Amino acid sequence: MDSKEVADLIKAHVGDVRIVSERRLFATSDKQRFRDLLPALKVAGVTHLSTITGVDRGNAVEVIYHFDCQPAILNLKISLSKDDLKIFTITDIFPGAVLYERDLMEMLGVKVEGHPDPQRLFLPDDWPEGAHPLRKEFERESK
Amino acid sequence: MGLVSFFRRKSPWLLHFDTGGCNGCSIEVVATIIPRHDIERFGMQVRGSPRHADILVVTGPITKQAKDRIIRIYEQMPEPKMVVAVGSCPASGCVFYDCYNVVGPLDKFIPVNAYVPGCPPKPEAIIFALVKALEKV
Amino acid sequence: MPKILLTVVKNIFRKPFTVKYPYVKVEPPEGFRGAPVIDKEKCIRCWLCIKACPDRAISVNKETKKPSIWHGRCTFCGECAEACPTRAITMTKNFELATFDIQQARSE
Amino acid sequence: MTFVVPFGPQHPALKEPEYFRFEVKGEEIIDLNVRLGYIHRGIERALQERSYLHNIYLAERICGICNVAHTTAYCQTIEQLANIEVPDRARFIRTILCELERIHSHLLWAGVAAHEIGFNTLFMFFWRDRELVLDLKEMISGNRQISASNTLGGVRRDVKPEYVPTMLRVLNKLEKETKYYIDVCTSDRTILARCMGVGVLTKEDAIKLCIVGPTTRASGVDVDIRRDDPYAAYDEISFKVIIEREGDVLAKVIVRLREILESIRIIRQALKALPRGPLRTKVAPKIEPNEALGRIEAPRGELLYYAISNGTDKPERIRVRPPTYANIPSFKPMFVGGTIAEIPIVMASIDPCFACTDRVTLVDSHTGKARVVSFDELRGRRK
Repeated sequence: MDSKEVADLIKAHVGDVRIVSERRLFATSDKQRFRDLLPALKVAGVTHLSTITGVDRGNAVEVIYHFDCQPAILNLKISLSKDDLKIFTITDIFPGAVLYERDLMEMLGVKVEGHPDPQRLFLPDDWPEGAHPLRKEFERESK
Repeated sequence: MGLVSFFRRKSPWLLHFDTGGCNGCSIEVVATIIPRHDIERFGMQVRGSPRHADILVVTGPITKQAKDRIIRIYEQMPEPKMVVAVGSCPASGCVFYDCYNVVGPLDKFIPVNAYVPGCPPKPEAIIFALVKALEKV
Repeated sequence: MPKILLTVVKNIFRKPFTVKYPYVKVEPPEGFRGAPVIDKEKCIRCWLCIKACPDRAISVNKETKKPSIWHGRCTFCGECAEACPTRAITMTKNFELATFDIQQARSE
Repeated sequence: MTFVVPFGPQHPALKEPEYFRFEVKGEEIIDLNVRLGYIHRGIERALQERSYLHNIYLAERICGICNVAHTTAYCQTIEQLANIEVPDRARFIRTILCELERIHSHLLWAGVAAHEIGFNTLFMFFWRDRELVLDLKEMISGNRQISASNTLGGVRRDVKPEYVPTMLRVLNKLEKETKYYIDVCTSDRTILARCMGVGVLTKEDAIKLCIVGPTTRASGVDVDIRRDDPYAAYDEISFKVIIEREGDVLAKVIVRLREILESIRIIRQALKALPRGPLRTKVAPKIEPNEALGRIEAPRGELLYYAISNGTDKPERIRVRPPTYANIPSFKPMFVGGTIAEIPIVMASIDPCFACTDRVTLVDSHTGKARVVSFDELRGRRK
């Protein structure tokens, strides 16, 4: 699918779609509509989740899902406010997301609900609770 | 030169441990055993166990997770032992000097006998360092 | 017979592949990025090299006001040599930098 | 009754410190747990704190084996971010360097795999030929491993015309040797006995778990970023995507060896079509707010960079997803049901590169039984 077809496919579920080139597609959605979109993507033949990125944007954390739609790449952005850092797991639909969601939990402190393996297995053994290295407020201890 | 140190110089065995490097130096350390460089000419061998090793070859900056392990491995090696730090990373942290999980340099934790600057150094440079370090035995 | 045995036998009669280093010197190819050297005469103290260095290996000696490159931090990338407007820094072919004291390993 | 076999972090097989924990019943593996993080340095955080230009050297040291892949992906992403066109000659030189790296990486891997099955002669052969590729890399870029060739807006070093005859001569020799190795690997009884039918990853599992690179191509999945999402000069070069169906270790060996032959073809074409022109364009140090995604086919699979800029000379966020990170879930279907003796070769079969993977994450386990490595376990390993 090129960008146009993917855009048509997901129009019903996302807020805004920005087509950069025929292979790059940036879209924004919210938690609920995103959940409904996933089965539609799967039915359309999108099976590869490239990765999940978390970005600290000050008062919100953006979670970006990168779906490989062959040849287009869909970058789906979901903004979570820092008061409510929760998102549903997508591992039931895309099992390859297990590691990326864990990465998200550890690096940015986003809580992934329904994750099959949500244990905190973070950084060194003695890493302090509640410190997330990719958060803006993370202070590096002096060496 | 005593008899003991003569034999000690004739067949030092190496133990390689990567404490968080990028693999560049590790591969060059392995490259010293292949036909092109063949450090068995000097009686050296890369071994898998610290109990058999005389020289500990360390590559990479020291990460928090690897710090305890490298100290432990050093303690397990029999006396006399030498430590050779390969690459710029164990010497100072190289490009990782300000990363949050890097606690290096190596000489903060264990004594280092010789350094091989380079990023990564050529296998010849590693051989040069090993030969130079052995002269000190 | 396994095919690879034939090659093993052939290799017995071949010239050795091993480089005789350190008994015979090895010459790196043209453009090898070895130890950088600083030509003090040419240095105009613009400190562009310090800005270009990706890992802060270049420092300035407070007394002599000359730059020095610490090999313990250097990545041997050659950015400083490229940034220098007077070509005071050059990358040499010298790779035998092994030392017992890393603090002294500097290009000055 | 089940036993736990700890494996690592200091172990003779892989040169990287990683800790694996196998639960075994008799000889059979019933579960495994992977613990990463010995090489976790915190690079993604450091990437945000340095300027775009200095980041090249940090990205290069995410992995020393696939450093050209990392810098190519990084530079491409930043070039997209800043809307810069790279000169044609630079695109071709990037292609040549990427393919040289692929050859050296695959030969390295093949050597390690031969070592894991106890075939040290073959290990020596592979690594001997790898030296030839490293010599070419040293000639072009000035260092055997880390090339420092890519930069924002192009490349720093030229492939001079006087290099071409040497390169062609070495490539001819490599082609001959690789064909011979393929012959050996498909006919030698030792290799067949150790690799055939071992560590099978089915096509369904490979697709389901989002596996990338040669690991998935050996299971019959037809993906290759070089063809699907062309970068550098790959859209002007013809090559085949190598696919095997079996999904076992032998298929992974064959895929990688045949990819070397394709790489040789690509380099020959690129050398022939090398256009004249400048090597690099200027890039302003500050980049307007934007987002971009770049991905390339690294020797181990899809390597993805995602960057967000914020108008300053430092990026807001750079995400790196190296191929081994995506391939780790494949351990479970490959190991479970196998025997202990298969551990080293199956582990090596995805060509794990933990230096890449650990740049940000520490964990990993498919089953979720979190355990901390104790020194007692480590001592137990090193008896």
